[in-house]
Amino acid sequence: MDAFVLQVLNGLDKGGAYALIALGLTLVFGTLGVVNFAHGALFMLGAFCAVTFNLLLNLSERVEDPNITAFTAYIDQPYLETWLGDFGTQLMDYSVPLSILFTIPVMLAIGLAMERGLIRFFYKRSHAEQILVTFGLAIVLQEIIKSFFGANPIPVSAPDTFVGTAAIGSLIGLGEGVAYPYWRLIYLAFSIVVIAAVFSFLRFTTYGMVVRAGMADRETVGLLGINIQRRFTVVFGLAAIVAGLAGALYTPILPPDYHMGMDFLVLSFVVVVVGGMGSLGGAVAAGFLLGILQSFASMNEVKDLFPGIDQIIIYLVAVVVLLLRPRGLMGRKGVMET
Amino acid sequence: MMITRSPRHDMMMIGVFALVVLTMPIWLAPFGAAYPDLLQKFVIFGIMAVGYNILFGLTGYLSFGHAAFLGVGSYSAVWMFKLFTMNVIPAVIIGTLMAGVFAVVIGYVCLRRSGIYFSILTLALAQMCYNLAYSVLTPITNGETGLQIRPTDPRIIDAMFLEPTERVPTTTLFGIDMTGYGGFYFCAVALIITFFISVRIFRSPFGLKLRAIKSNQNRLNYTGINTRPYLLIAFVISGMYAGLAGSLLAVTDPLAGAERMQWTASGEIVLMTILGGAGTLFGPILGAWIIKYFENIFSAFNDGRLHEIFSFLPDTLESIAVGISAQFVGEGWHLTLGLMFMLIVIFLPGGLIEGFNRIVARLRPGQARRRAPAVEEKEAS
Amino acid sequence: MDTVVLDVADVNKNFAGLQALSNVNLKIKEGKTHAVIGPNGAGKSTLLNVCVGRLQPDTGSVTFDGEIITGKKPYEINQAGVARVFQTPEIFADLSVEHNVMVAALAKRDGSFHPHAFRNLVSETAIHDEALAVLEDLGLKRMREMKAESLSRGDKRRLELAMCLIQHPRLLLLDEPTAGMSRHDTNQTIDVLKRIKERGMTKVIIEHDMHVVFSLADWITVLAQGAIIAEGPPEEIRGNPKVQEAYLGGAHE
Amino acid sequence: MSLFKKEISRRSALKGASAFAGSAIAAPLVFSKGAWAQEFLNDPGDSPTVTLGFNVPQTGAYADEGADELRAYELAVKHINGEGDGGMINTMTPTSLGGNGLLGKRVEYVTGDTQTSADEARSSARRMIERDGVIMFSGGSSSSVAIAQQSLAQDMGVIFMNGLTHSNDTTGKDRRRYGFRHFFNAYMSGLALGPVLADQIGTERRAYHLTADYTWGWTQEESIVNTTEGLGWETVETVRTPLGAGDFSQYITPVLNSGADVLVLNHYGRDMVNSLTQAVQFGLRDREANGQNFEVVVPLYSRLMAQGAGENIAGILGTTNWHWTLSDPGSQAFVASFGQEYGFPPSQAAHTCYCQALLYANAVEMAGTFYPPEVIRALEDFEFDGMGNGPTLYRGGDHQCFKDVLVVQGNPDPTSQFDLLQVVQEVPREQVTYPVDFFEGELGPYEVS
Repeated sequence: MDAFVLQVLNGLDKGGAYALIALGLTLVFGTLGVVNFAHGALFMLGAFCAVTFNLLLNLSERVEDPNITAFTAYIDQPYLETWLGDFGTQLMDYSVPLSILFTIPVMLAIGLAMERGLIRFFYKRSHAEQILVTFGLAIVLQEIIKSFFGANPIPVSAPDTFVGTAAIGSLIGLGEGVAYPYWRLIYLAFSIVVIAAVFSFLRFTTYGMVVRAGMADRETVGLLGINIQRRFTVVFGLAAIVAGLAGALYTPILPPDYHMGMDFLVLSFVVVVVGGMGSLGGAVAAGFLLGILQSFASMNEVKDLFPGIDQIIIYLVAVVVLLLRPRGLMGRKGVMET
Repeated sequence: MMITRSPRHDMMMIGVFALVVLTMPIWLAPFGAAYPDLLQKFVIFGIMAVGYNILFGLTGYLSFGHAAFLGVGSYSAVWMFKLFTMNVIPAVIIGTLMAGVFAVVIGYVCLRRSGIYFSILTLALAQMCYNLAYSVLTPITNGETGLQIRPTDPRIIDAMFLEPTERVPTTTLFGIDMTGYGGFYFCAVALIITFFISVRIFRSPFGLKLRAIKSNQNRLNYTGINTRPYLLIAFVISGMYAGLAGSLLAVTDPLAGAERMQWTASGEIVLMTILGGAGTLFGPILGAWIIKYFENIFSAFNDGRLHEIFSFLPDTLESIAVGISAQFVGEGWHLTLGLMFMLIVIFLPGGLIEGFNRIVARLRPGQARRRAPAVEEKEAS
Repeated sequence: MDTVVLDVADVNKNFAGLQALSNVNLKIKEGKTHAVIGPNGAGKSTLLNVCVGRLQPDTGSVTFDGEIITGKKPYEINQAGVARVFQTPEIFADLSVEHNVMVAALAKRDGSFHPHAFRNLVSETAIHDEALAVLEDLGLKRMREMKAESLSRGDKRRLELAMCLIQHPRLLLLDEPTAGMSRHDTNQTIDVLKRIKERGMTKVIIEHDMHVVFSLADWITVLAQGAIIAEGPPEEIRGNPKVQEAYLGGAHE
Repeated sequence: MSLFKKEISRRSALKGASAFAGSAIAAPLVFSKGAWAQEFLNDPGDSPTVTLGFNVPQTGAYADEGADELRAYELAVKHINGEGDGGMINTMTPTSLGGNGLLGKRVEYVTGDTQTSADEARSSARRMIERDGVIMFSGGSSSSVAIAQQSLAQDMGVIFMNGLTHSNDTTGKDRRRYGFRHFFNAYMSGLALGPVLADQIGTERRAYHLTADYTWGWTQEESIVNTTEGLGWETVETVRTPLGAGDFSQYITPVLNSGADVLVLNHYGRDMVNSLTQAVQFGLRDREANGQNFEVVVPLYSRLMAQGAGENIAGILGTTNWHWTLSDPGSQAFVASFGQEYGFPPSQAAHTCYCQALLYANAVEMAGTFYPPEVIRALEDFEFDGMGNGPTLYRGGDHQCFKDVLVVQGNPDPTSQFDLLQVVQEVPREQVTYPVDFFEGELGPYEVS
């Protein structure tokens, strides 16, 4: 039972990340009709936003070490500590959650620049060309990051308060053994909040309603005289922010490196397709579903029955779902079938 | 539209193509690419791209799983070497056929869907093959290390005719060594034959119907054609091309690793095809050559080489030039590749072949209007 | 005696509570031109879709040439001898005009699949000549090498018609063959269809343009809200008050 | 093509090719009879230069490691050519190197990208051999790539000096006459780690293994299981994890309630960084099980990985081939000249690659020829000292180097990003030496036609 609960948590946590990435991907596809192979790179850029922000907070000056008097030793004194004292230290400790404030504008800018500078020229082009150009872009972005940060993963730590595990077992009446890292719980909660925010934005604002209408029938909405183009640009920015946030807060779980986007790219496409191309609810549902299935497939009991099942479970689910439900879990007819 | 060309024209075209391929060791020398390994890769990936083009170029079905067939071809070929003989003929035949069998199964499943759903199905099945080959199927694939030839392999047929040796034997074609230039010419002949077959397919009613599938599958249904068998045949043919390419990889270098089945390997084939021009006869081959050239030549540049290249410049300029260009070669060669994809798709949506056509059309303004397809017609928009 | 080519018997079709077709019975007679008219949303296109296998009826059956075709795939129904022109032209936009027609001719000759498919196209002279003849007939011959997508809307329709005609179908279904055409093009199309009629090809036409309907039809069926409200020769339908009411009622929607 | 007239060997094909390919690249391919009158592939002959090939990962997850390897090679070439401060040439004993190139020829080099893929590595290596005419090639950062290149070396008759490869197979069942490994292996890790583990965390332990699901992972798991069970440990479970799993949480949570009190991570590179980071996150280090502190062991460490895992490595035990803080003169000399050249200390990958280049060069000087069988004979059973890790033997029977192995521990209080590991113990060579026939394998012949 304990193991079961833990695997559900693992699955939800993983699923949160999958869902956030897939959400942006399917949003861009549904509104702009663009297959964005650079979406994984946006996730990676988000993670490096957190890294950069951390570096910024840690900007230091070289000062003489007052503790060593035998010879002149230097230590790095972060400016924040000099200026703000303990509060500065606190700020530095909270660099990952605070990086949200940095990630949102940066990712918005990147998203808008991408859409205006490149993607918009590809609305009318074939999916194959969209794939090629965005794939090229993904490589370029990745190589730029590599030339600044190297290929090695970069460790990022969660705030001290959230290091360690929460004894949720005793909370819900299970054994002491059921403990789960605080940061992963925060990530799960955060992903649910972001998903809810995106959904309510689309459902309750007029802006979002236009976008949703556009997803359903682009031509008609265009005919209504609404400048759908500008709104779609914003949608792209929104997708970039969601992917970026997913990446930024994931850094304490997975030390980021320049290649992480590619690793998530295939996975997020599988999630989107299993959910149904262009279906937001489908992407979220499929994200959590695949996360949980992956967790269960990795359990020793399951692996003993089907050796190697954890290697292929995601793909196996994709094949089965697509054969049973031609358009994924919640897909609409006619989307991306030609 | 120049799908129909006179057979004489086609034979001339194939003749020129054969000449170009067979003389590669000469005309590639100034580019630093005339050494057996790269020449072999050029022709082998040429075959791969020609085959992929039969599926993607003609029907528009974007498969992300062709690397799996490449891998199956390689593994089968190496097993033939290990079990029976180092002669390449059985290996190539069995490699191609095994890939065909896999293609029938995978194609039958995947072709139940179209569009991106088809792409993801192929991707999923191919990734399953890769992941299993890497881990659970290690007894068959030798996992991470890759399947290798060992002196102790049985080689039943060879054992009957040849003296056993201590060293690891090399692949041969009735005594001709297949790992060097011999292998290149063997693969080149295979490329010419497969190119010829591809031309025949392009020019046939079958090819025409495949194009019709790409253009409007719905109409085709109401025109009395069941598209499924056509698609399956195209899928299997291109899968067998991939299997042939895979077995030739094993012929020229008898080692088969799981990584050549990964989705990135499939992606590379897609990029080759689109880069050169999907749906054109030469485009995919050209794309394959360019990507392989970049991968092998650009990645081998280092600072020392760059300093030699820019040594004609004054010292300060030289170091600036080296500093800038070092970002694009050696460890930065991926950046060049990414930029190249973007530039070509942005400015030459039909691939490089379209670029050639534009240039030729500009050079011959009088004929441009009537005979736009100078090198070759770009069929798809 | 007129033989019945197509027999639609008691067909019902329901879309999420909306009765698109209710108890439709239709007999199409050999060699006749049969028009189906009715206001928008009357179920005309649904009826055609049921006939060609795109939709399956909830109940009832469609018999073609004595054989039940409900449940068959579109390509099987086409192979049996039913060709269809769509409301918006469905052509092979990337292929040349003559290749569009040749695909149809090859499909007719080779069936669903035949080893002929691996011959060289150049040697298919008979098919090519036939294609040119049909194109000439429809006035498209001089455009034969153009890409189909570059044709005008009217020419695209004619091309689609050519693709159907080269198959010599026993039954030709036309979904608004003149919609969106200029008067001139419409008249030309009427001429073509009349010529086809002279050759004895059975046709079903769905049409809004009464000028077209009354110039071509031997028999008219009027659909409204999924049900047949009237049936008869043109002159009878013209005076039928129920029909007028249905159309007027439709105009209010 | 006249090439098909009669049965031809690869060499004459190459010769023919260079004859008609002509110009640009012909120079290194010209064949002439050397002093030993043997004909062999890529004989530099009378050319004033000789070319070495350095094949390292420049793209992909190990790109940083590859970059460091390349730096080391460049430094080694400088030192062999008599430039710079000479580095380990000054400390190596015995040495035949005089800082005047190789047999009087100036050393040049070409580079390539293995992309950490056996196919690409072989492709790149063949470019070096076939086009650039290298007499030796070296490098790499994973075992499959090393094994693939080593078998290519045997086929082509060009010596390959392994870079970073830790699998038992490299000098075990896949050993080759033309391949040499300076790096230690998983089995030696186990032998070295065992006593230290017993010493530091006791003999009453229950271990849970997470293992990368491919050959290297399996050999390491096997070696560590054997050693620890010899100590009296119990192995609770061994679980295989897919390569590049990213998030390992689903493999880590079952550890919590398994009754184990040690987690062994048989992972390398990014997998190790991720699994370790996440294991620590799940509070494994803060737990107590069976009345003891829960411990995590990472049998193979590298500084770059430690850097990736950050503060999570504090106090975690593992082994490494070499570390820049070693105080022997050889290590000091190397660190000094590397640091001077690049401004930071070298990694163990850099060290092993630097040594390999020097060892090859030295063997050539000892043999007095580039003829590979003679060079191989010079390297086989070569005893030397002064290159870090104390007295070292290049064993002839399997081409494995035997030297001291370092057991290290993550530094709980690092002063810089290079100060992440501290050496717990230098396990002497005798303790990690195993019989030559412990693993079965065939080196193959000296002469390849």
